[in-house]
Amino acid sequence: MRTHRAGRRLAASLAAVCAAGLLASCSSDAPPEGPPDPSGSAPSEDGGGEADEAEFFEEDEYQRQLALAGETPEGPEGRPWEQMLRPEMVDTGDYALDADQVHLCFSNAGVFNPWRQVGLTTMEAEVAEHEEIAEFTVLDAEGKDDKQISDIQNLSQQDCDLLIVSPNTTATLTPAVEEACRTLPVIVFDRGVNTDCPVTFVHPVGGYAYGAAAADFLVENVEPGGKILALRISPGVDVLENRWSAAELAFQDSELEVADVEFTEGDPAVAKSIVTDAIQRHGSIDGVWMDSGATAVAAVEAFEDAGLEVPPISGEDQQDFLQAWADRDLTAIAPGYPTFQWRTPVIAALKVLRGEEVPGEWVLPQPVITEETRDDYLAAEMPPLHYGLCGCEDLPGYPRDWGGR
Amino acid sequence: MLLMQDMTKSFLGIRVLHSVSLDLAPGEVHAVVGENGAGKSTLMKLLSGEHTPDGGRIEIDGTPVAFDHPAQAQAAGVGIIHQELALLPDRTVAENVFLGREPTRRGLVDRAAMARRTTELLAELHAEGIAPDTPVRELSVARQQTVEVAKALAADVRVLIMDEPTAALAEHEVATLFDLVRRLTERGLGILYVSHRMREIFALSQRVTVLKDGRLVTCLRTAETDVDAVVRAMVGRELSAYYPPRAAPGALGGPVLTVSGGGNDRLAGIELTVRAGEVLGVAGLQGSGRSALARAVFGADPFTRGRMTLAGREVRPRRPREAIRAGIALVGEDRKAEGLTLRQSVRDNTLLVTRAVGVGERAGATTVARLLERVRLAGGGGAGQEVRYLSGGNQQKVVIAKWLAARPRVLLFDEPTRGVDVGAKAAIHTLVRELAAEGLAVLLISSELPELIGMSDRVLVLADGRPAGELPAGPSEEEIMRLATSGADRAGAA
Amino acid sequence: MTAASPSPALPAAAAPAAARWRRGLSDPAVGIWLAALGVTLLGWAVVAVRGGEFLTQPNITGILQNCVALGLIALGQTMVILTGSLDLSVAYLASLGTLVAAETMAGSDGNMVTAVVAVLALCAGVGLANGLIVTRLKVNAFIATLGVALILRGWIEDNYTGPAGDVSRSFQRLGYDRIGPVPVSVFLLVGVALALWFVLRRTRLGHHMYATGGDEHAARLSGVRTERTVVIAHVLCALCVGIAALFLAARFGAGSPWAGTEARYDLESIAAVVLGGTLLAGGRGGVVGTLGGVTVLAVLDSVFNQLAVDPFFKNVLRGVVIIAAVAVYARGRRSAGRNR
Amino acid sequence: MTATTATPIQARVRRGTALTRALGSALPVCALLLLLLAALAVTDAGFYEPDRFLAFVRRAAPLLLLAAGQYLVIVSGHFDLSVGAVVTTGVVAAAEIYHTYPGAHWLVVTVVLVAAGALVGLVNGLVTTGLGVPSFITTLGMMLILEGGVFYWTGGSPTGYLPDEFRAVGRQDAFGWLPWAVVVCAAVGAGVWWLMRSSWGRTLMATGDSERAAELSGVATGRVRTVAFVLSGAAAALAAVLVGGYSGVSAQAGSGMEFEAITAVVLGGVLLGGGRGSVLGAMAGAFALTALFTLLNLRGVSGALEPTVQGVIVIAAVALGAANFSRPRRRSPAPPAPPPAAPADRGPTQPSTGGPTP
Repeated sequence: MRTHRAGRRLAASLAAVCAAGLLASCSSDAPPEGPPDPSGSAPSEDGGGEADEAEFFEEDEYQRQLALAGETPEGPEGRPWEQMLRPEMVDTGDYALDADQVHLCFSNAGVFNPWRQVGLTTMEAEVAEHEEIAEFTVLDAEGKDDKQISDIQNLSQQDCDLLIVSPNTTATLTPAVEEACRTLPVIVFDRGVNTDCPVTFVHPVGGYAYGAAAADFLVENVEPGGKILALRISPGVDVLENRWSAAELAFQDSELEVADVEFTEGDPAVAKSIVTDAIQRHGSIDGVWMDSGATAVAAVEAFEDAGLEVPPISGEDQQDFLQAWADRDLTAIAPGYPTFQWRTPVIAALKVLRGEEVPGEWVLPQPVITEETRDDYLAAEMPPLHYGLCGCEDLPGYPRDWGGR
Repeated sequence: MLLMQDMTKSFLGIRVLHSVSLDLAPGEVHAVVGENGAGKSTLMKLLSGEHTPDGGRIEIDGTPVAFDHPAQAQAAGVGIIHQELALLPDRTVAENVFLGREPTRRGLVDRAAMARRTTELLAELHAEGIAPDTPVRELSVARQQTVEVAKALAADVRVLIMDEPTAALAEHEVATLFDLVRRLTERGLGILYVSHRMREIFALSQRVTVLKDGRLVTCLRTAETDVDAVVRAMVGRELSAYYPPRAAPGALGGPVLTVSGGGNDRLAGIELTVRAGEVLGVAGLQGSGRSALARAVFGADPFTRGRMTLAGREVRPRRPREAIRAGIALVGEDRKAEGLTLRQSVRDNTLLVTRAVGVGERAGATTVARLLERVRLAGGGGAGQEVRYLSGGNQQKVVIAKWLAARPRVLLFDEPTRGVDVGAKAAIHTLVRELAAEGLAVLLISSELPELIGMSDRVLVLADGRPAGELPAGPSEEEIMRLATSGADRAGAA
Repeated sequence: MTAASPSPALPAAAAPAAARWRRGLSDPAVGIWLAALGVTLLGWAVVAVRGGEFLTQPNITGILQNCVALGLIALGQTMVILTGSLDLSVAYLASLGTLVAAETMAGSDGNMVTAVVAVLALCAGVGLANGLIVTRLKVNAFIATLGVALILRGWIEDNYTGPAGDVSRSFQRLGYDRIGPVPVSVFLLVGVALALWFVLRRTRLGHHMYATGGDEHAARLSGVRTERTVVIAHVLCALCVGIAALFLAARFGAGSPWAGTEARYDLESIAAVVLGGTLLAGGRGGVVGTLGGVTVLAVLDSVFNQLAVDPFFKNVLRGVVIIAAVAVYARGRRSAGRNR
Repeated sequence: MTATTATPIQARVRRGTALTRALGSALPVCALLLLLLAALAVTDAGFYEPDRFLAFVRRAAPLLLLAAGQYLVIVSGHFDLSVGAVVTTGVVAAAEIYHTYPGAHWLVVTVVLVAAGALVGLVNGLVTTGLGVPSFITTLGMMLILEGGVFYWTGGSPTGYLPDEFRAVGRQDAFGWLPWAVVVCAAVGAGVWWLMRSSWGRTLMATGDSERAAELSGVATGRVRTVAFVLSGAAAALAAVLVGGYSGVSAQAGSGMEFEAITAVVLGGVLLGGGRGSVLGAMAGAFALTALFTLLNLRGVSGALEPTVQGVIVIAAVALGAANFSRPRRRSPAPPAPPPAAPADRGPTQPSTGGPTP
């Protein structure tokens, strides 16, 4: 009946398309031959896309990050998003544009969590700062690798002067980025890709430093022999794997015992349950390590509700945690994965298009919030899931655009 | 050519067949009768592969066979025409006829052959009107029945089971079916004919096997016995008076339900009056609008024209709720799909209307007990059991109880005794009379003329959705048929 | 009998043309393609008004490209839904597929065939499991496939920590080559669609799938091996997912543990199928409609991109579109099936 | 005849119906629950200290509420996939409200949320019953709309804190020992249990069993079902209050909960497709699910493998139920009920279509 005829039509048209296709020049958007360069500026947080957990630990990268964490960055004081660690400048003369108006394009992995929300808002504010940016096109991949690949292809074929990419996944976007590199300058930030074709790769020091900072703090502040509960978001996320592997190492050569490693799916309710169970099972928990702050407050409350002293705990730079920290004055630390890194790509982009040199790998400082520095980042007027390290206080629209009062 | 020996079958540990044996010769019509729950259908389902026997053996032409899926039975040449049509409304006639045995060429379905063969088969059944590529949903019931038959014939069967084949047919269609049966037997098919209707059995069969409570009672040569003997064997007692006495003409009250000029997309010019205490019979061929009339009065497919009064007040129910509020009740023709919620308890089914509409009896245990008493629901496992476990007769009684709970003024019965065994049938007939005697106005639709004639104080005959005439108490079948077929050629085409 | 409710005399011989015409109008497969066309024109108009250009080569390529993965999975989903079942495990299966493909290939063209076989075998296995749980264990399809999804998820999370494996270069061409504006992967999609369309139209299996979905009891009485049919449908579905996984792997150049889930292929595929006019109850619909549904979603997405619609707001619009479309079909079916 | 067929019927009653009436389709889940609770006792001796057990129940509370609501919808022959989104929306919206009206009284906010949830349910119900859209699709669309909508509204993440008095219901105890959450659950459970014995409940059940029969018995099936959706929405909103109370602001409070709720209900022996099952079973199912999570946790099963174990157990449990008790309507050939009842089990539609199709 209908399906039948429709089907016929379909078949016919297909045949036509095929014919046309054969006549048309056969082109490929595939990246150039030759295996991708795994080393080079293979980004610090890149898991190399290997299944084996051990693969997530690269000794020298680990050492490098620990070293970097201790160094003082070059660049303007108080503007960490313009600072850089161990920069190796590269010339960008061939990208120089003599137009005074530029069109920046940005392929975003998505805005599926508050961190990315804050980041995007910050980036858009930064763009608003520079009137020489005539147009700023953003395509949101909604967390779909496949869509982001299409987005990148799409953007690199439009009249963008430069493409900024925040990859959804490290390995899977490599081909698309390589392809884009052939047509226009590309800047990658946050997560990396397995190729050095982008002009620069912007990122903070990295996951090892993050994980280590939190772990070391616990090692110092928890009595030897104390039981540590490690709360992780979910398995299989390279960034987070790095944080944990560093922490694991730190705990191994300490007197501390890791009682449990649990996954919270980033859901406070789950986290709270897990902590409650852990307290009950082990009688006491002497320290809590977290690979991200999303559920920190829930963990704190778990101890409160159990009527216990909150042990030393590591969180992140989210306001609700900083708030809880201040109110209950906890023994805590908040290593950050700063959202101000969303400003840097825009700055870098303009440099590149002006032909000014930029570091081939732009390593940003990665502040760790401590007892002393906490109150600098604690802003009562900001929403609970706002990130203190947004470096956005000086930007137009603050605090409203970030949901603050 | 067919031999079934010592067939036994149990469900949930309850034995429903106790080593029943039966044989069938080529060209023979072998009737199988028995009350509901006697095991007829189960026996047939063992043969059609729908159920697998616990014991016993089946031979076809001397070779033992065992079926655990209908497909195997078909392969062995056993076809079945189901009581309930097993057709797919969204598929075409041809696709339905050849479902499960599509002709293939080089592994692919040969649509052309399918269409051709279907046309041939339908021609054999004198149903040239049906186009093979029509979706079945667009056919009338009678035509769907025909397709069902064609479907059974499509596989060249040697044993054909007909399970209540006339259940959905009107008298003249039954005639068509009969000469079909004869032509088939001439071809040497053996036919197992399951039915409640004595007339058909005596008209068609050479032998009749009587089952009772899952046991073989007797197997008689039809020529050498008579209806009473068979009924006696079935029921195990004489059923002297089939129909209770009618109301004395004086006993009738004033008009309760009147329809004048009633019509919708299936009915036109309906004129009728039912008085208190009266049973108005409605006759007509399948598709003549009998059920449509009931559904219209009940507001299921409401009248769009004309006016309707209930006890003098004008009413125009647009959905069943409103009809029920007005005091109208419909005991529908399809018990299982429209009358009952089968997974719910007898109690909940009995109280459904009261609870839903908030009329009539109070919802409560005593009410239920009284109502079940009233409809003589016997031998149940209490009001708590799910109705799907009841026999057809008891299910129908629950439906009636449900409506009595609403204390209606008008009771519409559509085929109240279809698929109900002789015993329950008598009980229902008595009940209908009693209700009328209590002053209810009753409208009784039935395709079984004896019942109609025996029960009605007047008979309204419909043809083509319009009144074809009205007959006083006790008309003859001929009178009714003459009126009913007045527009039959068109109705027949439907 | 449902059928027993009297229906007006409608001699099919009389005015069959009219009947066909009516059937034609009430067929969603036609409607959805018209809708696809409409959305495209609308998008073109809106974008044009805002001084942009919609039907550029990159856009067209993008739209077609975005059809492929969801399209393949939706095609598979069509098979099970037509048969009256459902598959919620497709998302995780797709993820696992990409991983297996990428790891088996390990970057060398030599392993390409092995990889393809491995993935398809894996998927066939999972499909078989789904089918058997549904038919043999009589677990409702919704729960059965949800359970299998959980099982797969656990397996993935336990064995993979991030992207893994390396897809050989020449295989990646499947994800990137195009003929004119048409990505080769689209031909893969259309190829699969044609194959399935053929199965449904011209094989007994196809007829039995419609029958089983339409009324399983009736189908069985007619001698259809309904359980077998359901199982095969599940296997076909899983195989489609396998092909989708291979495509995704080719596109990613590696396996990704969250390839399927982040894209919510489970629910989105069902949405696409239903958007394409296939009855969720089974027994009605087909691949043509599904392709239409997928196309509509892809075009809409592209339009949203062009207009820079807030990603959150996109979801709202999607939700509305899906509900509205199905409401329209339901209406059409009612008026079409009036005389039942 | 009646006398003659009486005997088999009664026999059948004793074997089949009497059993199913007593605990009914909920029997397998109760067994499973006992098993899990026993396992918990073995794993962790202290588990049954009152306060710990109550804490456990408090944790289960939200899912119990969702299950209760979902039960009403499922038993009427439909689905509600939007409850998870309602929970998320509820929590985020509450935060948003407190952001704009910091002083708002917790009761007011709670009432507002529940009303909003009911409204969502109302829309679900009207679209499903009025426009004939399969509830699977309606509520799936609603899920997209809510998730998209709330974050579009709040710009991606909650913008306010939840004050302690609002969180008390989910976090504090009554009389210092009895978690409020438990009280709420018990109340809702009892409420639904009572509802299902009311006229409305019986007609709802009848509607789920056979829409046509119910319609022709004067049941306003559309209205009855819509009410079920409304209650489900309200229950979900109430669950949001508990979740928000228990663990504070979160952008993904309810993610995945819709599937957990449906799983719980089916685990409880409620028949997808409607017409059979008890709310106690459904809530027991939810309880069993939570017990399972906790057990896996205490057992220290690798976090990654948890889903696998969960999947296996769910399938197994439901398969068991399908085998012994509530036989699914489709997938089953002619049922082993006697011939008279045979055609009854011709499942009209597949459960996941959300009830009968026009």
